[in-house]
Amino acid sequence: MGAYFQNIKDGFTTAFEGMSISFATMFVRKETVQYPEVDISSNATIAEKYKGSLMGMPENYRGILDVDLSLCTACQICQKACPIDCIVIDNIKCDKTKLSDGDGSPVLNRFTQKEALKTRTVTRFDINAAKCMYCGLCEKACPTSAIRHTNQFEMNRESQEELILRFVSDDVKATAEKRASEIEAEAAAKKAAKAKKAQEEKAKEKGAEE
Amino acid sequence: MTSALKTEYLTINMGPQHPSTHGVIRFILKTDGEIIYECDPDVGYLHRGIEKIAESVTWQGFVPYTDRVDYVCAMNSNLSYCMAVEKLMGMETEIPKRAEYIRVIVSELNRISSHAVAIGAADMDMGAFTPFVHFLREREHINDLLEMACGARLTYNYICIGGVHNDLPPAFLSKTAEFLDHFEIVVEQINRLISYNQIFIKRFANVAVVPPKMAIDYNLVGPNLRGSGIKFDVRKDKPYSVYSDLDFDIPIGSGRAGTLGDCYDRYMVRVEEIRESIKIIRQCLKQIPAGETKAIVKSTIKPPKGHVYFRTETPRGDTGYFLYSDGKTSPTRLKIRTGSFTGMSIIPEIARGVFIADLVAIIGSLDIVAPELDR
Amino acid sequence: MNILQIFEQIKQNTDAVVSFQEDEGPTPSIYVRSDSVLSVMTYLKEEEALDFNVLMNHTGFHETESSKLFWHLFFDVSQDESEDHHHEEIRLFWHLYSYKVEHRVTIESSVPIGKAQMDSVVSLWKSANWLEREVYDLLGVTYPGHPDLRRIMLPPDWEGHPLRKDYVAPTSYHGIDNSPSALTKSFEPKGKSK
Amino acid sequence: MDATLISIGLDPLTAKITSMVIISVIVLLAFVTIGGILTLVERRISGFMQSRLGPNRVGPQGALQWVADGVKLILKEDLIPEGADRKLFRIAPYFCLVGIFGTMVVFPWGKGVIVADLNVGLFYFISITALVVFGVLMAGWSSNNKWSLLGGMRAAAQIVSYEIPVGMSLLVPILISGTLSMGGIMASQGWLPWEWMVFKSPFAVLSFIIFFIGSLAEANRTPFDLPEAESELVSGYCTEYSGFRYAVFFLSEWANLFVLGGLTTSVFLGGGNLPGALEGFTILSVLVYLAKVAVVIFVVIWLRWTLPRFRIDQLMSLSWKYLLPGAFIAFLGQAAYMLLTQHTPIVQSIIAVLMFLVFVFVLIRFGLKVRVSINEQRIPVNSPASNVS
Amino acid sequence: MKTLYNKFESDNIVLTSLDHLVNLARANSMWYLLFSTACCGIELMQTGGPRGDLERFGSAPRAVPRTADLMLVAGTITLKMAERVKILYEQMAEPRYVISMGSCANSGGLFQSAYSVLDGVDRVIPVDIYLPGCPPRPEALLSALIDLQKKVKKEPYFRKKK
Repeated sequence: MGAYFQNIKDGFTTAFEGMSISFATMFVRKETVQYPEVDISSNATIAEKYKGSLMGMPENYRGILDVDLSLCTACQICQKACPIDCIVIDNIKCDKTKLSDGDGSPVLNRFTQKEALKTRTVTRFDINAAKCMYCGLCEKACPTSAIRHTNQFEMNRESQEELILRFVSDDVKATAEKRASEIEAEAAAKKAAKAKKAQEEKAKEKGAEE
Repeated sequence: MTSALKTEYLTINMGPQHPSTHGVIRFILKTDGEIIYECDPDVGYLHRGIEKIAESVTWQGFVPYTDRVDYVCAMNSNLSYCMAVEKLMGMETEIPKRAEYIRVIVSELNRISSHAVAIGAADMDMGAFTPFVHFLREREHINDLLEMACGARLTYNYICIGGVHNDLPPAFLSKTAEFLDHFEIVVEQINRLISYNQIFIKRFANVAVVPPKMAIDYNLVGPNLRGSGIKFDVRKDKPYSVYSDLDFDIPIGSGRAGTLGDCYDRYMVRVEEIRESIKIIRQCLKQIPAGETKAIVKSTIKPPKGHVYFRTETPRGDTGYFLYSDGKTSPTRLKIRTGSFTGMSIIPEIARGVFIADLVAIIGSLDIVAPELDR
Repeated sequence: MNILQIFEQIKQNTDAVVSFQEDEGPTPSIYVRSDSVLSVMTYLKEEEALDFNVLMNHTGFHETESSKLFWHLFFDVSQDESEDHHHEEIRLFWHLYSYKVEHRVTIESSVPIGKAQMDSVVSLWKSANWLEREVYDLLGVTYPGHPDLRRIMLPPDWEGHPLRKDYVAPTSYHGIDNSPSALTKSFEPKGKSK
Repeated sequence: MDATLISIGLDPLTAKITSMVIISVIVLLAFVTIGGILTLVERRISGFMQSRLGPNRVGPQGALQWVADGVKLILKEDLIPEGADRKLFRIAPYFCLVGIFGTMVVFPWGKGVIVADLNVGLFYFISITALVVFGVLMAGWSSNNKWSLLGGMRAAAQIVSYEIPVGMSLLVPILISGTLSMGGIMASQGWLPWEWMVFKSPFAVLSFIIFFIGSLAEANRTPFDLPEAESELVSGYCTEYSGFRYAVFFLSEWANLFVLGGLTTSVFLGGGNLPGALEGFTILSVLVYLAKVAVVIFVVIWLRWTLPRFRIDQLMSLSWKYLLPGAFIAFLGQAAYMLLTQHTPIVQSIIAVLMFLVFVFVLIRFGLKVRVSINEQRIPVNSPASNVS
Repeated sequence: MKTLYNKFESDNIVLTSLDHLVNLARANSMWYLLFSTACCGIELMQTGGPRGDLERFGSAPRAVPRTADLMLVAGTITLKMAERVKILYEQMAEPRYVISMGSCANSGGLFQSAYSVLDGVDRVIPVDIYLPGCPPRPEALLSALIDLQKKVKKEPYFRKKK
């Protein structure tokens, strides 16, 4: 008989306890970040508005990828580092230039600390954002940190093709190819000139021997 | 009483899309009205062939896949894979001390958020939606902390072979300490709201009792095993990383509100493990040394020929990684033996003669996560 | 007790043909001939001093390198009808642990791919039930003693066993076309064969 | 109402009919809007209880959310599963609707504001809500879906087995007030809290508790919402319904909540009684009445978002082993109590005040518990001091 | 109200304003089907939680395809699950929408090369919005819901689809 009344007493006291907690939750500040109005990418606004209890997005958030082609030496290390082949890079020869970022100081290779040398230029740099898993391995492998994760996450599209990020526009590609063909022409001309000079010397030597 | 009336069993399809099967698991139930006569789980709806993919992916390229094997505690599965590879390469002693401590802090934080989801989902199946949302609110803080450390909320890819990718930001340690003080009180409050509630205890006690012998026979692991009273925890019995110089104790089931090994014991073991994890993190925050966070590892990792089977304690029991390497850049064979797989194999045995509502309680107490089951 | 003592014990008490493999990385394993696996396992479980009461893990994989094949060492290959790829094998591993004595052992065996059959250990450990169903599903090794051997991961009407090295993924299933789209093809690097 | 119409020059018969039509249209609209508003109120309160905001995008602070839900549900395609029993499938929701909207006849809106004050008001009330069982069973059986069949069975078992304790516990107020008509019961209570039926005697308190728990089960509210248990039976008897028919089930569930609140206040909490001086103002009495109904509805919603769900066998044992004996004790106790104290009204009022004080004591203890939990949740996380990053 | 759906030819002022009114109601009460297979399911629950509250937009979780009008495909769709996804989609009542959440639903994601994974859910059901991310942030899911609401508000309901 005791268990019968014990059941009733427990039932009421524990329910009473639970209800007091859910009633109390109504009077504590809500933790909802009203997304479209509140800009969550900046840590300051969130920290100030929610008195530090919530944090906005950190700087190293792994969002949509972005490539700074001025820093890219087309070394295709990121293409190899990506476990699921989301990145495709085509590159052609171009004239040797030393990389320098905005304020002129030379860009160093992060791992070997030597100056980054650009010998090839990129004609196609596509990232398949529909397949990418945002793991950050490409960003960690890139020697000149040309490829980075931004804080950007709003990129809803209506079809899968639109989710492909293409970083090399057609006219840039055209000028690059034109430049490449010029370089080949010069190289061919130089080689021909060298070959002709070598022939002349051989002819001179043969002449000298007779 | 043998009734002359010929009755037939109702075969119900607790289908792949069901609010209380966590993820996509299907149960083909033969029920007599409400009581289940026979339950046959049909798994594989989330079988993504990770082990076949592993054969064509490099050793360090596989780390993001381990996040998706158990996405509720991605950090712990990262840790167990990376330590298995380090054991295979024989470089366990070269990992810097600071990296070991960061690994423990981050995976214990992830254990708290994984147990929070496990407990919350068990409450939600019993019909109490509010505790689950309270746990989600607290989990949001942990997501903030881990996002601050490695930049992602759920699939971290933070622990790599040889240590961790980057060091913890300076504010991380003080914010974690602050969070733990707050979380310790709020967890007690949520427990008062639901775990000690009489209706909840009546729904969980004396349901699906797993005696210790059956638990060992079915190789239950983690909280499911400890719920049946067996005091075995890989962190304590086979200490790896820095767990040997941390002191914490192992909560085991003791038949609080019913017999030993019932659903309520498994549930309460998880509740107490959260308190243990808080204790562990606090010690780590005090003892963390300065220094490097990554051992010098060549860019292309080629472990020596051989095989290894290494276990670490993830929230769902000891996840074991079997790696067979032929000295090439990608593993020849990689097998992940997880806690949910064995937890699920016991359900046909304990779900006989139980109500449908109790099957939901069993799934909640065994803390089954679909991708860990199907890989 | 460590694995060498266990190996000695097995050698004395059972007439199974066993050999000790220790050149393969950190964890040495005991190779057991495929037809005496059940006797070794029952010995390991029943023996008081060893008392391996839990089967942690059971896996296998398709071995093609001829240097690693062991099956033909114990059975003379000639009397077998000469299948073309019988020189390939499926190597099987069992990892046992004991909660009381707190020691573990790795047992290894292998079966030819043509006649992939291994006797089941479900009678000793119930956890082997699903582990063996998974090895059957993904590798095609049949277990005669198993209570209900059917596919666990893949749908029942799936052909082929994916974890075999010579497996080709189907391009459609029940009318749902799953062949790689032009978009995926454009992202495949030239050198890498998929 | 019909007096004014006669004055406009209609003959008495048509005046009677038109007045009935006008009144019924007004009350029907009132029920539908209140049913709709309650869906929004429930979502907002459940949001606040889970420390998040409920719907606040449609209209000011989400006021028109229920209009959006209603319009959308009406415009959805209503499918009938091909294996279903078509006629039963179509009729089922309307049985539920009739079962609940039928109570409007005797539903008091304040002192004297009632459609028809039948002298068997309470008896009619209890019997018409039994129609809901038919609707639920029909829906469960006819939609040819195993889940809804189980949901239907559970609902039938639950509502039938809770009808008896609810009926028995209502005998105590009938004993005290001596009449069955809603107006009469309301008249027998005063406007002061200790004059309410609830605090009349300890047995009245017991019968109120049993009545409240029983009517929760009848309205399928947590912790008794087994028929449409989301996590077990997918969504119980209304699994196969979509579009307008689902809106009817949806509406009847929340209107049932309003009816439950109304019945509790008028029978137990002295709905609509005003102090002597303000007797005349009917609008004020309606407001007081609706305020009490709002409090009761808040408690019901609050219970839903705190307590887990019963299992079907615990549900049955609760009704037969706990509520029914309790109802018998309350009934016999109240009869004996009235026999003993019929000549000494002073003792009766002392006991009533005593009961009220017990209630106030419980309320104060509750307030302390709430204060403790508020302080617990308020401890700041990552206080600005540690925000150096 | 299947009879009135996409039935009228003309674009007069009455129909367009009626369409706008009805679409406003439909957009603001988008009930989503509880259909989470993998990691994106956890982010879906997190969005339903307090911080990025999905309920603010009037969308409540529904366990049954019948009463749901938005299918949020959150997680990897394996070939074994693909038929069920098609059946679930057909069970939903008519004006229904699909948001493909996460890389696995968009294109098979990191499991595209697996033998048992469907390369994108658009091979089985028509998809309205592709949401990149693995898993996408709760706020990204909210931005997808807002885009879907904009799309629904521009749709003809009574007028015939062009």
